[in-house]
Amino acid sequence: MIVSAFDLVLCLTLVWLAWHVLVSPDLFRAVVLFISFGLLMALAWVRLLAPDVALAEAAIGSGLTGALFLSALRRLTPGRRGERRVDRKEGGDDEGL
Amino acid sequence: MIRLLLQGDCWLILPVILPLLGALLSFLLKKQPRLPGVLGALVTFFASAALAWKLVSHGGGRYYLGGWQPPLGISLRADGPAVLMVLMTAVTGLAVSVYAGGYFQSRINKRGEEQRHLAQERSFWPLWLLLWAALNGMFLSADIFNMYVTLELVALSSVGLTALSGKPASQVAAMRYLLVSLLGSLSFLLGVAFLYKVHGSLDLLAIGAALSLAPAVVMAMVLISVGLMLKTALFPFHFWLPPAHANALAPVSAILSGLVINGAWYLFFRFWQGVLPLVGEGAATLLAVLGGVAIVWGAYQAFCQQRLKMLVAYSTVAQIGYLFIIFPLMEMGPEQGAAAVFYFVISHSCAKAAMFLAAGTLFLQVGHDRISDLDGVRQVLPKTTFAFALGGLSLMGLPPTGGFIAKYMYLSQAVSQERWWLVAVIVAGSCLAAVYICRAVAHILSPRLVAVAGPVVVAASMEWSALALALVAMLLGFVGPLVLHLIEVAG
Amino acid sequence: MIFSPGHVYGLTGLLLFIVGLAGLILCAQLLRKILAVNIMASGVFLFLVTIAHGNGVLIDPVPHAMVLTGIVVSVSSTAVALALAGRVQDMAHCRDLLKKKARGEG
Amino acid sequence: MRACESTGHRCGRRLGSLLSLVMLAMLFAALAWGCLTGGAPSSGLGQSVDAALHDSGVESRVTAVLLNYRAYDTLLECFVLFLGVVVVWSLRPYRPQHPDPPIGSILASLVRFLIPLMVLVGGYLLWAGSNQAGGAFQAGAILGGAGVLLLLASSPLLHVLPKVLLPGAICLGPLFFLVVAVGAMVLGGVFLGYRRETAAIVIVVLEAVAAGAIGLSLAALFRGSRPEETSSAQARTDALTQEEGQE
Repeated sequence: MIVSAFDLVLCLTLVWLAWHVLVSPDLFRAVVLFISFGLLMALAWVRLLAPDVALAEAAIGSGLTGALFLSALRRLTPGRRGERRVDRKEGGDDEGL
Repeated sequence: MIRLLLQGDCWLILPVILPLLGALLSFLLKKQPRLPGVLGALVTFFASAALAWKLVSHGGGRYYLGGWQPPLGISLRADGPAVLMVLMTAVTGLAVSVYAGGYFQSRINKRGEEQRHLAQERSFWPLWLLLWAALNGMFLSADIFNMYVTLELVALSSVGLTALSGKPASQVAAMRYLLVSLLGSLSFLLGVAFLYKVHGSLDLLAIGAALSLAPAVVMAMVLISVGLMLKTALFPFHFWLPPAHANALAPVSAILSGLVINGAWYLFFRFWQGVLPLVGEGAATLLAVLGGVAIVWGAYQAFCQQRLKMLVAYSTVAQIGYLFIIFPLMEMGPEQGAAAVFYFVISHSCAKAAMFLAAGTLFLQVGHDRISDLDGVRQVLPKTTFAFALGGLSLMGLPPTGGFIAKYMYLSQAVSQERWWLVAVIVAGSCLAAVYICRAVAHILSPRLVAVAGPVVVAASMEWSALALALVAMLLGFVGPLVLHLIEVAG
Repeated sequence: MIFSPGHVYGLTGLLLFIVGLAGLILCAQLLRKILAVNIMASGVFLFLVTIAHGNGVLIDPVPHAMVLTGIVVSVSSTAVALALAGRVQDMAHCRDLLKKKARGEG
Repeated sequence: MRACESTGHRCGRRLGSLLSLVMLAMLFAALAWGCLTGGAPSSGLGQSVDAALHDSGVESRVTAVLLNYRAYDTLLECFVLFLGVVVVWSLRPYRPQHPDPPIGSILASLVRFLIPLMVLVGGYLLWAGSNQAGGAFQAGAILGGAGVLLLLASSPLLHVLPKVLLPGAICLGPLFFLVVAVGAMVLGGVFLGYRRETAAIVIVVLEAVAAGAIGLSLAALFRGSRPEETSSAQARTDALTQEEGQE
């Protein structure tokens, strides 16, 4: 089996999406990009002949994790539903590593 | 059934499934979680003791889960070090469980917020028993992917336990702990993937037998080592430990410092045991240097702390160093090195858990843990202060404690191999430990009577369990041959 | 050496691991750190599945099972992380309110 | 002065991130070196899985690995999900959560249509798992998705279900798995060792229960806090106030 252009494009898109999940200023957009990242990941697994994993990824990795992130986003941003949170004064969050 | 229990190998699996069962029951009986919790702890203790007895009388063995031989199936392995860790977890865990019963009862009795303390206890028992099961599973496992699953179980339950106190500082610490743990687990898993790619097996013994220094194996070892060092909190990665351990509830602090740290280190040791003859001097020396820096830096930080629990937490950072300076010594004498380090691990586990339990009792009685304001507390809580001081003696490595035996073995190894810088580090670390422990003990035992002399609010079981654990740490100074005999049982 | 799809996807998995690691270290927001951990996990899983793919002749199901287990573990830890992040943020919010109240009264 | 400091700080920070990016690039190079060099990778366990497939009781290779050869991992993984629920329930919210605004009638009827479909798909995946792609995990995920939809639509169906049974239902999956494993040990002598004749039926039942447990746990994880406790969240804000006061 030889590398097809499709595989290359898919891999590049995956990396591009991952990068933009991390750098896009809008958190809501980041989460949406993450969900599409998960769906493309499922496609990659179909290409690698792993349909079981692809199904699980599409349902759990992308669907449920995405739903978790969206609901967390809504909970973390006080205010109206669907309001977008832009990366502004988030200095207080600098608690991680 | 009886025949099965007497003859079969099911002893190996019991320390894992009994706490799991206890966790489910204590989760279900939410009105009375303490009863199944303590009962589960007791049963697990006896199962672990039975496993140790079985090991000594019948020798080690492997247990093939589901009857599938590796590489297809998962196997458990019982040998000296693994069972010793299970036994250590059982002793410390039983004391902590008894303590926790009294601790939550005292808190529920003490203040008006019964609901909050009840809810804390309701979550504590399932989390703690799950953690116990995961630790036992980790010690006994011989399958590297299974180790990853148990690592995740340990990580999630310890994060849940850390966050249980509800104090703002503990929440932030738990978040950081979770992120570090996840990073460590993923690094470990990538290492597992590399090993599987090369060896086509997940059985640690099979991998260890066929190990080479191919590039993929080197990367796997680096990833696994870094992941486990993150979880063990070796020096450059220790930043998450003090806030997480110091701000948790008292029994949780004891569990985290006395048991969880040892779990990640144990896996590290198992992986390095196999590769050590291959990697040569450099890598082992690097580990020892990190360990040495941890000893000195942790002791210095402990000396600077104003709060008792922070002091004990930084002393854990320092003691972790001793777990890593053993690796260069193990090249010349693997058996003696392993004996020394495991002796150190068990005595540290008992002593440190006793100290954290005692510090928690003081906190609950006095309402704070500022060292300078703890003068004269020994009049109120004599048993607890004695337990704290006894644990301190073991950390310093003074005779007749278990810490003394361990450090003596370290030193005799280092001297016979003429590694003078290690001798210097060990001696310096012990002196520094003496300084920071004396600083705390001087206040606790001071004859002045400025501390609160209010009514004793802590349960008797809290005082006695801490004291019992400290006495075990001391007793380890007398039963050396017994423990060494257990360590030497082969798998 | 011939580049097979396995190599391409394997390298992509490793690259995703690194990108996620970079996000975990460099991003400030908690939510984004958790996203970064998920990306790292996806990278590791992709790498595992490429191992199973091997040369594309006989698929090895063991890594597939490992990835399935890993996906469930990672969704569990993501849920815990998000709940904890919510608590941390709520606390910061409450503290701000308290500070404001104290300032208003004092 | 402050401006100067902050510029210096920003420069330092940029330098730091640049440095870490360089380190990460080096790490990637090392990983790629480990991945690409080192000769032929091992052939893995594909052949031994196939050789033992007859004894495992199922036709699907992945299902055989998950629920027979490496069932211990799957057992522990059920406990990971259970543990996730315990931890999430132990983290009670400080602030009352905003109640979901009522959803439109179109969405409500869509949900009413989708739920049976998802349950059906879940059941199909479970059944298909014995010989093709699918199985307990996928079915559980679909069931979990159905639960999430119910929660999102704040469906009246949720109020019908007794909340007292929820902890029991969440325990059921891991407990059943444990009972099966121990039962196999008592009957046959080996933990998780289903005997050849019974393996097929045991695995089917295990899969069904595991799918239900996974679905329920995932929905509970999405729900967040313990159901009966969200109402008293306001009291907890006061508790926080007290805690802050003590420190």
